[in-house]
Amino acid sequence: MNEWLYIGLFFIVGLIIPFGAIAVAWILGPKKPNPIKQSTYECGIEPVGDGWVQFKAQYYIFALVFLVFDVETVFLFPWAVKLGQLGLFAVIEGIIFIMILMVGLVYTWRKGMLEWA
Amino acid sequence: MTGEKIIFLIIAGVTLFSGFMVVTSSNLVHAALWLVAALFGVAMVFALLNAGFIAVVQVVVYIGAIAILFIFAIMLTRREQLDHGVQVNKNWWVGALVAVASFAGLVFLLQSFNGFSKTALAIPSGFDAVNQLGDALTSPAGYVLPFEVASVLLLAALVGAVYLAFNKK
Amino acid sequence: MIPLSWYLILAAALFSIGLYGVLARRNAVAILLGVELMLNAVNINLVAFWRYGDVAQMAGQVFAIIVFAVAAAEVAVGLALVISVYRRRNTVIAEELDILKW
Amino acid sequence: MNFWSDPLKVAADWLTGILVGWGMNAVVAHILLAFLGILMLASILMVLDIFLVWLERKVVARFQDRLGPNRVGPFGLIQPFADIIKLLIKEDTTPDGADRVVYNIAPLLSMMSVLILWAIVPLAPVLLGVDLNSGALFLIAAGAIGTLSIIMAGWASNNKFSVIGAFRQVAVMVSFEIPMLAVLLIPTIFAGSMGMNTIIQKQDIWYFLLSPLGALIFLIAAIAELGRAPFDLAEGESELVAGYNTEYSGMKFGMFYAGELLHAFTFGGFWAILFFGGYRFFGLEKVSPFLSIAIILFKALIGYWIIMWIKYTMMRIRIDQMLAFNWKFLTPIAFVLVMVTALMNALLRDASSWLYITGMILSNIILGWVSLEIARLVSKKERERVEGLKQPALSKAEGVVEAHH
Repeated sequence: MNEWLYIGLFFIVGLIIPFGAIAVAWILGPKKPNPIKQSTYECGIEPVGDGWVQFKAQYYIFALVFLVFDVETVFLFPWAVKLGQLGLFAVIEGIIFIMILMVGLVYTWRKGMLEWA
Repeated sequence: MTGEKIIFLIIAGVTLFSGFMVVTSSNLVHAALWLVAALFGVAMVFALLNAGFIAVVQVVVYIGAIAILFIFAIMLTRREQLDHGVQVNKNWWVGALVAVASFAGLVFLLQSFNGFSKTALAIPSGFDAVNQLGDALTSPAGYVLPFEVASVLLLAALVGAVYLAFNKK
Repeated sequence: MIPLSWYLILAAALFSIGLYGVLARRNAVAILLGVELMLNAVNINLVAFWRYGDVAQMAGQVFAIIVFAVAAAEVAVGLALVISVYRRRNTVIAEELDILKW
Repeated sequence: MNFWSDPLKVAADWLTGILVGWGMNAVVAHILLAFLGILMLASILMVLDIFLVWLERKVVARFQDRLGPNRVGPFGLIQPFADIIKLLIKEDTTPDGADRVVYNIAPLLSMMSVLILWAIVPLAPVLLGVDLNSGALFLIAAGAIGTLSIIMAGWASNNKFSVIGAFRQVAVMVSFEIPMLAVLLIPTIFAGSMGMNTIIQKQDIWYFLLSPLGALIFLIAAIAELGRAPFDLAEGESELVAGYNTEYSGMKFGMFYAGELLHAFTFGGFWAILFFGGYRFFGLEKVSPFLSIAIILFKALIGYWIIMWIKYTMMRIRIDQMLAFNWKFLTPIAFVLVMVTALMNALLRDASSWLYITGMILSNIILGWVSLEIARLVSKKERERVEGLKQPALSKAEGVVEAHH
């Protein structure tokens, strides 16, 4: 518990410091808003439409592949911590685990999903 | 009222409020960001329960990956401005009733459980949860099979999701 | 020390909020957000029972990790379904996906 | 136990004594002191950050054959302070249609995600912060909060460039998190722990020597995580203005900027901790904690310098090339490296340490060489394919030339 108290304090301090800096800037800075200054910046041209644009679906596929790999790799950490004290059996387990993971990567690759275009 | 209890109450309040905002906010991106807050609250609950590894994994997996995926999906599926319409279906009050009933029922059932208000023993000194977890996940007497099956499950999810989302007709 | 009941009640409340979200929201993505809350409530219970039971028995934490994997798989496939439906029907409102009625 | 050998404990005991003497609860006094200590560390980091701005500008000037800031104060040392005063008194604009709450939280989270990393940095054997037993994952968890802050900044600005820049940046950051996670397994395997302090304590021989390939992959992934050149496509100026922070001005922009510099320095530090022995340097760390702090800061500065060197030498890579490089090259290598390392570790564990080290280095070199050869072969085929596509047009043009002759 104790160590998490310190981590919590770090989170609080990590929020206080930038908040303080921004608050000081807010107090010191001028505040003279006008519609032109407030308009969104599109290289000096009048903004067209709202800020939302249609996205490439490819962004989603990369996030998807990332999610699966992320979870799988996190699983490997307890295995890696214990590896020094375990025999070859545990190593083989981990290798099988990674191999199954790589099958997914190869499948995505062969389907052409890792291409950006 | 000890310090630990006060911390718990603050965390629980934040978590439940964020959870409530997830199911009620009309802007979906806001709902996803409130979900992040709720997940972070749950991570703090894990930290309070001395499960540091689980707390960190919660942040890595849920906030770092699942929340990002949600936001990407919301941005991909928002062609018309859905944000201002009615966000609940016509049976929402049934949902609310079921939710309240389930909460009451769960508390009623749990209250009859004899370990309901027991307190935790101190963690033995030198206890390393990550080490124990490594043992449990790799020893044949432990959870090797779930460990490997989880890998297969995720492989199936990847293959299925890639096929579903990007199979061009 | 905090009694076990506090954690269980927190988990039950979070579960019920998630359940409301699943039952009441129209948008399919929002329904999945509710499911996430429910899965997290389950995880709180699992870890709480690990802590309040025999600490050397890692079953609670192992199950919590398996739930992470299941949640990841659920989100991946669920959102892929939503996107797939959106591409065909141009909607993510669950009520409008009624083509199987006929 | 004197101030020279354990300054933190001596100072803390002394201050706790004073506070308890004033009638304060011992636990409250402890927490208050921890809070003040952390506040002090974070403030020192912010001052260091100001210094890093100067350093970066000086170094980039040297790389580009210029002088850099040299007008305000000796060697231009006062220049960053002048910059900060400028940032402080600038008007803070919020664009129309911005989501104000999210817009204002994003820079806070961005800075926080960097500052909390220092919670697990061991500065000296007795100056630990927290020796978290899941330290390696904490690194990734903090990165996750940084990723989130970028999405929030981009989305809340209500600007097309910001949104696209944020999404590109996030796509790259999350992609490169996978090889980073994978190579974090390697020091974990060697040390048998994820705690940063344990990793340093177990590092009798630099892990860089045991796994040079792993260290290299970590560096590449760290640069991508930072969004610095050659992976800085979020701020491809010609296409996306300044990326996700286009609409930010004044101190809020300053937070993103300072956060990036401090992040680079911090990753230099983590590179040193994971692969170059952290605060250890031939037993010098046993002399005094102050010397240990000097050693780790020096190593972190070297790491930071290498990151800068790469930034100002390489050109920006296109997003498709970047993602292809990650998923088709870096990720497979990282996972194969983990498998090879685990296997070699199990096989050579009982062998003599010389055999162990030689085996590890050889396996790394062979793996690196084989993967480079494969990449070369594939790219040669790809080149031939592309040239084959061009061939008809080319031969036609040649035919025209021939006819003229």
